[in-house]
Amino acid sequence: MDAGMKDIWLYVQHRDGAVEEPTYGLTAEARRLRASLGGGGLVTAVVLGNGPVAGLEEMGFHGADRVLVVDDERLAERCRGDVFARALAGLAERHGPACVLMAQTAETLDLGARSAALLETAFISRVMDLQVDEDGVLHAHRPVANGYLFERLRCTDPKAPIIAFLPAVLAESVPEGETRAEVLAESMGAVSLDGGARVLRVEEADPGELDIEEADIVVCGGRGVGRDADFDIIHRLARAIDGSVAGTRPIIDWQTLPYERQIGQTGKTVMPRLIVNCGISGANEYTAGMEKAQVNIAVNTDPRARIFRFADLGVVADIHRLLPHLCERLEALRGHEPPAAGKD
Amino acid sequence: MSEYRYLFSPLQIGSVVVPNRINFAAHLTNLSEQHRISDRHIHYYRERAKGGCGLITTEELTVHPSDLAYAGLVDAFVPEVIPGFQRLTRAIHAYDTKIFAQLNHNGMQADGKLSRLPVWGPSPGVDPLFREMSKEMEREDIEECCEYFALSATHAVEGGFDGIELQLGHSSLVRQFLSPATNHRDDEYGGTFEKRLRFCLEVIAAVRGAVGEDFPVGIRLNADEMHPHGGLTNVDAQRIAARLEETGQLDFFDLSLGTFHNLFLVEGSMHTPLAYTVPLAAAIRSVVSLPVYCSNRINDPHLAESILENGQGDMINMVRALIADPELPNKAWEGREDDIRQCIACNQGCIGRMGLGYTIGCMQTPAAGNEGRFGSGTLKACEKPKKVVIVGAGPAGLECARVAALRKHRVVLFEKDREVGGQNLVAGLVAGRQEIRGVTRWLIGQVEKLDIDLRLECEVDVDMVLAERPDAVVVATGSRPKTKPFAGEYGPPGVVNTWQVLTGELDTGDRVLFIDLDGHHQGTGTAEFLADRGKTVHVLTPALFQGSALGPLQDLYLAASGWRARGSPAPRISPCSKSRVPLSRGSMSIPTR
Amino acid sequence: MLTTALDYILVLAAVIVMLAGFARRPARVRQVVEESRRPADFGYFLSYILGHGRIVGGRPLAGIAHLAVFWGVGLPLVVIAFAQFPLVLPAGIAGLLSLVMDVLGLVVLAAGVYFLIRRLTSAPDLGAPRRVVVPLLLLLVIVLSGFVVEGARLRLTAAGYAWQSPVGWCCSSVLPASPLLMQAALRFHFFAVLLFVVLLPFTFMRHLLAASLNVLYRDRGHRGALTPAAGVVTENALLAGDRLFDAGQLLELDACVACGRCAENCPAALAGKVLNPRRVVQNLARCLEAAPVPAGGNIDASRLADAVSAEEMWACTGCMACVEHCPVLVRPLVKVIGLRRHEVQMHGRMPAEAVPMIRNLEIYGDVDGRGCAHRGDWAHGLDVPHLSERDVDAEMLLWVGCQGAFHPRYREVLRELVKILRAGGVRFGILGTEERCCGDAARRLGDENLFLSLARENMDVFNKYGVRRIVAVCPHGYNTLKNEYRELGADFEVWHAVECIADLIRNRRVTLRYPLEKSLAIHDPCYLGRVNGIYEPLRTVVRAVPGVRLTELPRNRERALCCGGGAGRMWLHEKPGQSINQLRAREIRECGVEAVGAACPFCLTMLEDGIGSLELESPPRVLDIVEIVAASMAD
Amino acid sequence: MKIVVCIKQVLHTYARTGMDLQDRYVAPEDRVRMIDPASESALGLALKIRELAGEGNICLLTLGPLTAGEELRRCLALGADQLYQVDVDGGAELDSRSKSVLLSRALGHLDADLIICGRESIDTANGQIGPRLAGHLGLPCVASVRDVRLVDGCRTAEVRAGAGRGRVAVVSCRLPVVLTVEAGSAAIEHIPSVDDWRRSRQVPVQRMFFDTAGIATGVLREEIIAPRPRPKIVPAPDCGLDAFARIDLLLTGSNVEKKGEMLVGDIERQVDGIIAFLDAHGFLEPLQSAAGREGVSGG
Repeated sequence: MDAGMKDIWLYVQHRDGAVEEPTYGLTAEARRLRASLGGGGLVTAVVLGNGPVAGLEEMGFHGADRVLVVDDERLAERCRGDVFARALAGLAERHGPACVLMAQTAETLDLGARSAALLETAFISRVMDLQVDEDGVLHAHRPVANGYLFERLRCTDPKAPIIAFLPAVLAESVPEGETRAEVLAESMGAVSLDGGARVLRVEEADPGELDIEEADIVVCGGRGVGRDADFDIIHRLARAIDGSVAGTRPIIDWQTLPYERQIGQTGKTVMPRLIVNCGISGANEYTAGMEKAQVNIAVNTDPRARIFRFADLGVVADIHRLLPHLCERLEALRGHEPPAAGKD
Repeated sequence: MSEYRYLFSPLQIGSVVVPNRINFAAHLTNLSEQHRISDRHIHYYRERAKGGCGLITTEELTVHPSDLAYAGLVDAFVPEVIPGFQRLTRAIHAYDTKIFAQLNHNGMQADGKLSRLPVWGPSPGVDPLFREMSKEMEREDIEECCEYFALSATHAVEGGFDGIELQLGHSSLVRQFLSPATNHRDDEYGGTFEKRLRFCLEVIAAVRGAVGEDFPVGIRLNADEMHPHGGLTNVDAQRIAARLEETGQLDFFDLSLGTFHNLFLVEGSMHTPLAYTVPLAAAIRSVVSLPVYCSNRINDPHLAESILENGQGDMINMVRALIADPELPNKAWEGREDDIRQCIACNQGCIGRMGLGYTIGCMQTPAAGNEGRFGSGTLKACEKPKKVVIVGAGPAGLECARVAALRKHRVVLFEKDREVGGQNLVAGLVAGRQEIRGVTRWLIGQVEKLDIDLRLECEVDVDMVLAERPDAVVVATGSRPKTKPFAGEYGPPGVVNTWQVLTGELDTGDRVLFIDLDGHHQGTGTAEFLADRGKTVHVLTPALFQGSALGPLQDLYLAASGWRARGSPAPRISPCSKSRVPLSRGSMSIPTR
Repeated sequence: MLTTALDYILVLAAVIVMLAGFARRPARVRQVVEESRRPADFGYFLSYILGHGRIVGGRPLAGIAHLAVFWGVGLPLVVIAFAQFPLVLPAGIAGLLSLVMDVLGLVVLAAGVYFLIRRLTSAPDLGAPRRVVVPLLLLLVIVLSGFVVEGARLRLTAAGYAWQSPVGWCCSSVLPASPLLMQAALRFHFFAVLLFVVLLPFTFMRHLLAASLNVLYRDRGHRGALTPAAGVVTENALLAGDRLFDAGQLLELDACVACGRCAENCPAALAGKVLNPRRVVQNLARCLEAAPVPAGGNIDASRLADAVSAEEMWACTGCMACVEHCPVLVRPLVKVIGLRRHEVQMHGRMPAEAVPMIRNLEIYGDVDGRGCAHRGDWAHGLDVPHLSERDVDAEMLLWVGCQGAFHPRYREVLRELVKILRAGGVRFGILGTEERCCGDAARRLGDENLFLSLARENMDVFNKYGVRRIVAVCPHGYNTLKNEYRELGADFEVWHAVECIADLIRNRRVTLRYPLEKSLAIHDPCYLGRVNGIYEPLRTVVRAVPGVRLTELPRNRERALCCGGGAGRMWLHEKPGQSINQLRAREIRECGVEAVGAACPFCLTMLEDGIGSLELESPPRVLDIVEIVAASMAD
Repeated sequence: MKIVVCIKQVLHTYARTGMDLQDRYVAPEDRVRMIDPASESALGLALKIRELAGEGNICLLTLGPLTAGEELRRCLALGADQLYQVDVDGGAELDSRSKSVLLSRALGHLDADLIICGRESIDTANGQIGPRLAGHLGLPCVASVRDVRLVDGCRTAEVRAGAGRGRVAVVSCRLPVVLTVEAGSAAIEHIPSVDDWRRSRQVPVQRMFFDTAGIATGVLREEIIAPRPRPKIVPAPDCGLDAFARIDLLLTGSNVEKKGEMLVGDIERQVDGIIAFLDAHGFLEPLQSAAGREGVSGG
């Protein structure tokens, strides 16, 4: 293989003109991989999209050698996996990288699989660890059986395999170098938009209506909140922080909320970034459904409630005294500009 | 138990399968008799096996007569120890628990006054704790030492142990050879990394040769010496671990941290965060594939589970956690986490007593060290239930109520305050010692589950007690702060005591002269508490240095690092007046408001 | 007294019309006798009819009134029938008979009025309550006209022995001495009787025959055992369930008199849910009337099923109160389960929230989907032998059940039970990973096939280890193993844990020493109490605990209110009306006890939840009787 | 209208016993053979579409031996009409690519209007069969489909598909098209009746055989391993620092504690605490930016 063949590509995810976090973590993996493949080649970041993306040169600080940018109005819609895949595949056909790394999200899962189909190469998703043995063969670890077991795969595909890492295993990258990356514009080639699927419109989710499994922020009320009118405070809080409303089994049984909003063993399992548990004691049946939430706030009158074991912030207070104040403050935050708590 | 996907999964260590991931790791107990395993040892370790831990690693068993760090050290190099070993291992094997022997030579971290032999070391040098110049080991000494390691290993095998752990940690000769801070040799045992490693490899080879292929052998590696003057670092430890794994002679890596330069890291106090060595263990685990043990202040099964889940370790060392509650593993398995008596790292019974040469104990668990008399199963319900009236629901009153109720007595517990906990609640207000409230938290949890008639806000008198027609009365009203520790005319608001400060009953001004007569938590903590609130605090103490009583508890360094109070020793405090404290050198005026 | 041939013809015609009305019913009876091979049980029948015990019990006033009508109509009928023949009685006896008949007439009058008022004021839930009024009014007319005839006769003949017929004598004093009146009254009386006879099969009075036959040919199987779905089981273990009810069950529909005792005791009806057992049976009966049974006995099942809404049939908690309290041995519960079976087997419809549970049973073999591999985990550290172990020394099998194996609270109970059994020297073993769900929930949710496949798996294991005795801790499993596995050829003894403990206490094999100073009430689990008649062992055991002050809840034993978790309700959502468990929780609170003892995992969960939702200052604790015993036992 | 549903049979490992190390933590009885939940959802969607279209033929397509035969029959009983099995030689190990090649060959014979498959299976969770099938067949592919509406005389589908973060993209595509469905998104609420079962027993398994010789397998499973989670990187002290700095780092750097801060005391202070906490974790920024936007549009 010549040096050019050993380029390690990483796919840059960006949103609203800024590079998203997991991308930086990929650079560390890419550098490690390049070293174990023999050190040649460039760590190349690939940016597909429409419109400028800030901070591409600074990718160099994290270890990328160059950045290929395809800026094309056909790439305006992020959900068009087919167009993106054809753009990426075309680019890969022209340059022939050693492999393409991605951080796994809903988007890249689609993109990776489609590009792999176009390139007729392997695609390995959910990778936790990637190693190269002395023969230059890639070995990947990934969870199987719903995360209960792990498998080690051997990738003998001669063509550039596409590897999607689980974002959780990507380390936070701290910028180290001083070298800026070289930014090269690339053309997209002849990819026609018609044929296949056409996105008619994208409906933004109303956070309150959002399915609790997908919501970023969930406000969950339990028996301690009360039924019917008492529960309105939870709706108000959810509106105030753009959260989705959920309940525990008593709330569902009282028909204060519909069944699809139940969290717990008999309901749904949620993994939001933030969950606010109000008036919930935290029985095992409930916590089984929410323990994967990233940040957990619990409000309960009983300081020894089990829910506090799961909480990053516990508040010992009466829901109906605390939440109205909190809602007022939050509503004030979005209504009037000087945010009182945001001054530092 | 379904909460724990990893903690209660078995771990294969060499040829042995350990049923779960909880290791009662090596630590001093001082329970030995004539350098042999005693009955108290057996009771002590059996209690933990009964409690459900998967693995027990014994306290260090010394491999050579030249090594006697403390009077209670157990020997492993004479064949007479084997029956004791066998009694111990048989007792443990009655449960589904494995037991490993830890073999060690303390090297220069030992006491020649006790052994009457020169203290061995890689190079001449002085340990900060023992302060005895060591003898540089000759080639013959090194060979003899390896032989003795092998000999002791055969004794351990014969004694019925399931595996052997070699101590390369905070206090060991092999670590002294590894560390450039203590090894200054220029022969083949010193200098470069490979040369420093040589003794270690020889010891491991000797032990492996003595026990055969299949017997589990591992080491307790120092994850980072944190030596102020260039000792082993975490990167060195990674290199050592990777190198030793290559030999194929080891089955696991146990880890320790720090040396006697920084004993507060070996036995972290309340001031240290939970599981503080975990990042170091994770770093080592990332370069080896053998099981890696994780240690230091892991006192909660959920915490242990998250460490395992995050892949930061394969085995969880719990020492103080299991001293405080031997049944922690079983309680966690059964989902009774509420019942777990968590270690609060007060270090008073387990470490403080060790330093003073006493047998092991625990502030929270009276049974620790005396399991034969007070261990699990010894508390029997009484034949005739009696009525017990307890006055005062502080820790003592609560514990008394708990035990009495467990013995099926009918208990009435009076407390004059609105909540139970007594002075323990005040103690928890002190800066950096919030965890001490764990004592009360656990007791309250237990007492609530029992059938105890708790009467709050009830200040009793004799008639009230008699009205209950008690069979026994326990007065557990606690102590009061001394009002006049030294002569003179003084008192509030100019002179206040720590209780008044902590509870917010009385306020101090911005400049505080703090007189600390005992150097324990309450004094130092209150000084910190005041300093935290932006006051200028000047501490006077009759001891040589501030916080003198915190020394044996390994709490001094960290407490001191947090101090924003200036201090000075005051050898003598003369009678005070309302506004002045006369000192041996000059006097100080008390600010009046 | 009949005089003309016309009268005889009229009587004959009336009887013929009556018989014709009943004509299709004997066909059903024949089917009952042939199909289910139920033998006639004359002894029970006689004691039932003459004693009226079952009718009086539970509602004494109405029962006595019924007794009065029964004798008040029956005896005169016999006397009048005999009076047609030239028999001569001694005057004294004849006089006495006349007196008795007169008094009985009065009594019937009173009872009839009572019934009429009752019927008119109750049963608003039935579509046409007036229908039942017709035969009652007719009865009153007959009695009244009888008195008029008697009075007119006495007035005419003036042979008034007042003491022989006091009512007639009273009547005679106000009536004119007119032979025409007497004749008219007599005719009226006669025609009323004929009309009554003709109407017998067409009004609820058919219960005279239907209920009698229902009692005569009662199902003598155990009440806790559901019969296998009507129809044949094919080799694929699939049911060709095109018949909803067997003939015996159709006969029950006829026998129902809509007295409403079932609804009075039905927890779902009490909690204001849509289910009302009386309405279910009455709707089915009406449906049956509208669609006569064809010769083969197979009626259009879907038509019957339409008579009851899905919401009604899924609201049943299977507590068996309706069966317990029915005076004529109708089993509304069996109807509801039959309807559920029809719904599930024929249409594949089941409440959506229960489907995951059924899937768990199908895939994993337990209701929680935890997997049979973990069935033995609860016993970790207890060294309970598995029957699969070699040289295991076990005299009985401890049946753990899904709740015992997986429910966090009930696992504790199981561990306590092990402690007690050990102390009592009982040698027992468990099946560990080889146990499956007993199938109670699946069967009572209507999934008969699933029940059969689970039960067969379990039976295979029982046979493999030659199980002779089982002690079960969950009453549902207990009932299913004891009563329903029979049909699969089970031949073992099944004990409930509480029976077992009661036995150990009686034989002084465990001693209870430590007092539990609590006032305690017992909540009788339906599947122990009503279904299997185990009331006393619970109380024996609790009384053996020193210090316990046993109080009875207002509804106890046969009348105990269900916790609301039976027959698969544990997995269904509570929709309209209030929660049954809160209803029961309120009763417990009003009873003012400190604790309530139950012996069923579902009761434990439901009551704890119910009491929790009342948010009391110091809520009564819900304890399992096993826990109470363990706490009081010496270690 | 012909709908092909790709059904995956899985050997699902549902739990770890933790008791049997030799068996890599998983005892044999810890596994069940079942239909992948995502495939079940795919079937659910197919049933829904057929109901909308009013008519249609649902074919199940599965690969490899019928390991979960009874469960496949259940799928038929739930409403599918045909069952096709792509038979492979027993020894051949397949990766996602070769599986999709085989399936696409089979689909070439089936002439489907709609191809529906699960998005990610519960066992291997590779998540690529759908897009790959679309690639091989030259069809459009829509992922995470929630709902489908047929327009234009059943020639075009208007598909509502998840587009991440709760957004829904409404995509219009001409048939044929490949749709992938996430587990649980189109639950089947009924269960098969006796008649359904009886009917399903009579459906023949139509076997299709393709030669695997020409199909390259690029990814091979080497082994299944016991859980040894990869170390989560927490900042370990940098060895370049002096000992005291390392100690300080160590004593502040450990972040494995899940013991949250507790707020007690008066309501105002608690509210302040919550707001500060939300702010520190970045939950307030979106609100403030929303406020900013509203401000602009309002002005």
